[in-house]
Amino acid sequence: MDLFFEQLINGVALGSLYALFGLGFGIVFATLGILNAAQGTYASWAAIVALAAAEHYKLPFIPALLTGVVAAGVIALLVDQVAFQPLRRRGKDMLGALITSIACWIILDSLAGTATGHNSLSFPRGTYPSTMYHLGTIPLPVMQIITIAAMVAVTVGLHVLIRHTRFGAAMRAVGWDQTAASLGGVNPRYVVIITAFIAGSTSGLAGVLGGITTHNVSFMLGEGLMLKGFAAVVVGGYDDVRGTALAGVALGVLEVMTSQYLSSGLRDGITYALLLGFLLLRPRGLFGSLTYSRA
Amino acid sequence: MQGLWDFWAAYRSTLAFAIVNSFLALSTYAVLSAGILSFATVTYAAFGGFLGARMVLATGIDPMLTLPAAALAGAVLSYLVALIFLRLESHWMALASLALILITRVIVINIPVVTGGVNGMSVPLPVSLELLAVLIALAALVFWRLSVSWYGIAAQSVREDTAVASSLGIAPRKIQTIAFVISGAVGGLGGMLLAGALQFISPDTYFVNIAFTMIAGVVLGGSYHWTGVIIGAAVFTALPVIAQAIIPEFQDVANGIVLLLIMIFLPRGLVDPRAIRLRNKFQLPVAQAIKDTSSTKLDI
Amino acid sequence: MGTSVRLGPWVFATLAAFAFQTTPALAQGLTPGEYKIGFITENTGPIAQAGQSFWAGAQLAVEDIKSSKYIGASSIVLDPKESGSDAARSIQAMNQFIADRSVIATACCILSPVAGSLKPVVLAAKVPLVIYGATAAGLPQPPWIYSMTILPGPKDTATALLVSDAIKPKTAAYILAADNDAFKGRMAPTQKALEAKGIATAGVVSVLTKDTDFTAAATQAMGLKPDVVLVYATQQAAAGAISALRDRGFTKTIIGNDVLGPEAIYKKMGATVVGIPFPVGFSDTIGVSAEGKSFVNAYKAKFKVSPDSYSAQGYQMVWFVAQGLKSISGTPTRESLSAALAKLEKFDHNVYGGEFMKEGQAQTTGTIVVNWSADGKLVPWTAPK
Amino acid sequence: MSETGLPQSLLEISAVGKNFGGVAAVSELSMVVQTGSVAGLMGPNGAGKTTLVNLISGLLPSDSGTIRLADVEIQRSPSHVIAELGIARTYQNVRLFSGMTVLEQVMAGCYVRRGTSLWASFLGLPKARAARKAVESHALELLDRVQLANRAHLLAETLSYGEQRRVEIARALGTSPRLLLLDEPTAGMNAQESNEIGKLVHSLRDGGLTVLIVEHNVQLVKDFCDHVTVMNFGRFLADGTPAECIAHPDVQAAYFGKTTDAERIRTLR
Repeated sequence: MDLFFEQLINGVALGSLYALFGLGFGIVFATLGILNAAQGTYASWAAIVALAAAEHYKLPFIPALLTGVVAAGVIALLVDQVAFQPLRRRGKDMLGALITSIACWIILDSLAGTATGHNSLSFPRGTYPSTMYHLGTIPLPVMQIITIAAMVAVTVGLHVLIRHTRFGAAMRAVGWDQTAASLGGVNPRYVVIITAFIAGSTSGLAGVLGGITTHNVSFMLGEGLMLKGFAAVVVGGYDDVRGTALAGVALGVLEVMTSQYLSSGLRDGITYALLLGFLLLRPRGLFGSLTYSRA
Repeated sequence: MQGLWDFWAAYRSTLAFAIVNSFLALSTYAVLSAGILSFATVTYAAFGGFLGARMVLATGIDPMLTLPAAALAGAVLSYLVALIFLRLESHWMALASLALILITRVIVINIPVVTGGVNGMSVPLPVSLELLAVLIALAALVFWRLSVSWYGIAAQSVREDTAVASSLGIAPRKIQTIAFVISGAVGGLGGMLLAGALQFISPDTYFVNIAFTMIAGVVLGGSYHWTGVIIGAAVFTALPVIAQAIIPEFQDVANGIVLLLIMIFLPRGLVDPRAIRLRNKFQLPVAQAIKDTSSTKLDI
Repeated sequence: MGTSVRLGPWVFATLAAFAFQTTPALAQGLTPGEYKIGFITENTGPIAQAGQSFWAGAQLAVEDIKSSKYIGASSIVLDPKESGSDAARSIQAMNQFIADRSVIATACCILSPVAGSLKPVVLAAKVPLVIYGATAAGLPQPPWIYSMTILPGPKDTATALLVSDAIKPKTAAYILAADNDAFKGRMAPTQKALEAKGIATAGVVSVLTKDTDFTAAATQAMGLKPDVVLVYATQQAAAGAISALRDRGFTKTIIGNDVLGPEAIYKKMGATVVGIPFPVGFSDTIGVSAEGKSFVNAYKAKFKVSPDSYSAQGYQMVWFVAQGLKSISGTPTRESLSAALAKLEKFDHNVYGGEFMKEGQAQTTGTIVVNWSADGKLVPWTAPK
Repeated sequence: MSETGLPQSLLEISAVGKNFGGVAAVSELSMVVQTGSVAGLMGPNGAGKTTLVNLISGLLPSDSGTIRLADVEIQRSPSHVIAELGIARTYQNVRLFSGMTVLEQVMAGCYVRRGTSLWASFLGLPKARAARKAVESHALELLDRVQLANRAHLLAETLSYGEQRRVEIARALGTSPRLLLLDEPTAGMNAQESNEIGKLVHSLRDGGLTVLIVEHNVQLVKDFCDHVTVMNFGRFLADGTPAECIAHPDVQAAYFGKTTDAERIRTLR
């Protein structure tokens, strides 16, 4: 039975990465109304910058991690102002923003490839905590604990921010209708910038932690997280952070259990079938709220 | 002459891929012109491509017959997709079609008897440039006929304002289902032609990368007129080749930057009928203009 | 200067006669000139790192051939076109080479599906193609298509047998990249060979080449309680799986494959890869022939990093074409070069030692089983005490 | 049954209700529109007039009650079926198709009466071409009725506000309806333009069309409506001839507030 619990923990840790990434992706979709194809590159770049900070500048774990996360936030900010702001002035059009996000995805992806010399680097041994705790007979690497803790902290933080603060109210207002929000005294430009930064750094955090635990700092890291994070957002309901977090963790556990007890060939198939099922039967996801639209 | 012939021989395959991409872009445009953003064309293409290739390998029939078969297969599949997906709101439709692509790849990997599974399969369908030219001309004729016929007016109405179109007696679900079937047929055929051009297809041939290429091509060319779509697809196919000639190591970055600039400065794409008509408004013949202003007395 | 005018026609006649009289003497050798190989590079994209090694080896070979005057005053020049391991772009590049009259031969492909796509194009256009990296069986088709890739299959089985003779495991588990046909093909014979020696298969854990997390797969493999784990996956998946196994405290023997060869792997995995045996077609330090040593030194001088089996394959590919050109008299054409290449059996210049050509596929004898040492060197593998 | 053989009342609405969340936009409303008449629907802002029009035209499903067009129940039918049965409408704020010329807008209206199958039209069969020509000339006639024939080939969105309203009416007439719903057709128009809309409505009525106008413009209602119904807070308030309704005390109170409130304000000062 130990094997089951071991895999359960692996699933929760993996799911925490998907959840963390999904939170960033979900905020952009809920508040800014943009299906951002470039979100994956924020994670890859966060890992690359964190690695550079750890390796060249010999920063210890936490400062290197924060450098990567802040870098991802800044990149998200730049992409928002360069690729989305010009379109935003012409009215909310998801198709246009989707295409410019594809353009940024192509640019940032190939730059990430050049930055890592097209191979998959990994964090040198000493730069991250690697003690192995034991829960009874079950090995529990500290990085898994950190990942799960980070996910829970970010989820709670975002939930409080969005639901219980003035800035959160402003974010939701901008999400509903930018012009109406600005009439209500909200400065949409300021809200958009901060939201883009938060979304970028959240996905960036998933990137750095993912880069460390999977020994894979490359442009492929972002793409992997992107597809699974997208599924977490849809299944969990994009306008409720708790939904995305729970759905992300559930997807991680489902994935690990499927490859353990069924076959890993079907693993991705089940995740995407679940995604399609939710889209058809319950588009607003597990926790999303019904949106009223008057004729 | 020799140089010209070499240049032509060198870039024939680029032209062939431009035409193939135009089919996939037209398939995306078919549903977009009825107000639906859907990436499902990739699934029709995969279905058409693998089915057609396997038919030739298994039954040895004349490869030319696989083209209508692939189009038919695409159309049938898209009809089923329409039945399920048309209940969805617009941006959920886009997300569902993205999920459909991901699932398609998993299915393709797990049925090796049909698709050759992980190893992929060779495609014995020779696709000559002449055949492609004839087929794209045919497709252009079809889309021209569609745009000038009653279907064209109905589709544009549904796209611009579904509620108003419905209040004029235009059944949105019926029009959009027709749009799906057209998209499926063109997508299936496009998938088969892509297989023919590549001579070898694997699970990664029909995946997210061509979905984004198609959408970018459609929007780049202009998603409001079918000619724009073909031009957009051609430009988007030629971009990497041109970029490769200029700055080989940064060609991907160049592609991205060009796409970004076009989207920002030409949001409605290269071919925008509305802009053309707006310009026409100011070239009213002088006589007509005078007549207009003088005859505004209202006789009931 | 009046006199030269009168002499003009007479002088011209003798000069022409003299010139004509000497050319036949040179006729039996290769007409001097630059002979262009169209080289489809894969320096970007998912397997760019291996692609760059092939490309570096090929560039070095061009320099060595020129400096050693192997084909007289002639020289080979490489015309690169990037494909990023994408079939559509490779086909476009190949068509551009075919249209270029000065291209005498072409080189391509690390991924088998891309090679599959190019085969019909090359056969229809009748231009020689030398594959430098794709490992799928059935690709070579003389006189037009040859493969210089060192087939890893037989080497994997030999390594598995050699290691299991030393450590005598009872059960073996396999970690396999389920979405990669080459590795599925390579695992089957090894599994059969080990089962024939009584080593039961505890289980096969499938991973995907695009995966990023391998903790679950490692836990699953360790759950099978195997005495030895064999890893059959692409470079990144293999590195990920092995790191995950070591991170979770699996101390028994892991057997890898040639993907662990490049130095970048040691830089990336560090201690987790030390001691893991794997076969290598070419090693820059162990059992190296004289020609091999000069190749290694020239490579290190030019690229500041030691060569791996991929760079050696890129290097040998260009020498193979050069040897074909050397055996032609007069100006070579695509047809004459392909015929010449078909007749080649033994290699004049060979950095592996003992390489020979059979039906268009390069074969190497002997298997070198090595592992990374603690100080980052490739050393011959010895059974742990 | 009137002597013309048409049912006396074309549209019967009985006990219709619609609420959004807790708000009852329309509740228990009943009214009748006589065939061949010009009926008015009045009421202060937020009285539920536009919601009622949306319920009749099928844009919104009603929660309760029945709506009958010439004895056919339509409250559950989708709006494109209702349009085919003969109800056409305009919108409170003009909703023309962007990127289409004036003529194309009206052609879209004529879609439901195009007289050929989509397939025949696609193939361009002679029968289809002839039918298309007929519809085009019919559309130009409609544009002529709203004095916009000379604007046929211009982008509709470049026209003036008043002209755009008239295009919308022409488009609605394209469906050759039996009942035309006009949602505040003269909003934002001056007296002279409103008067022309009134005359247009009368000429349509003389052509046999029944019209229901939702309107604030009391002058227009007085001059051109045969019968008026007044709503307030989603409920029926009063009905009768325009003069009766305008004089009705409840209607006065609904629009101008109760006299008692008026006095109370005076005392506050």
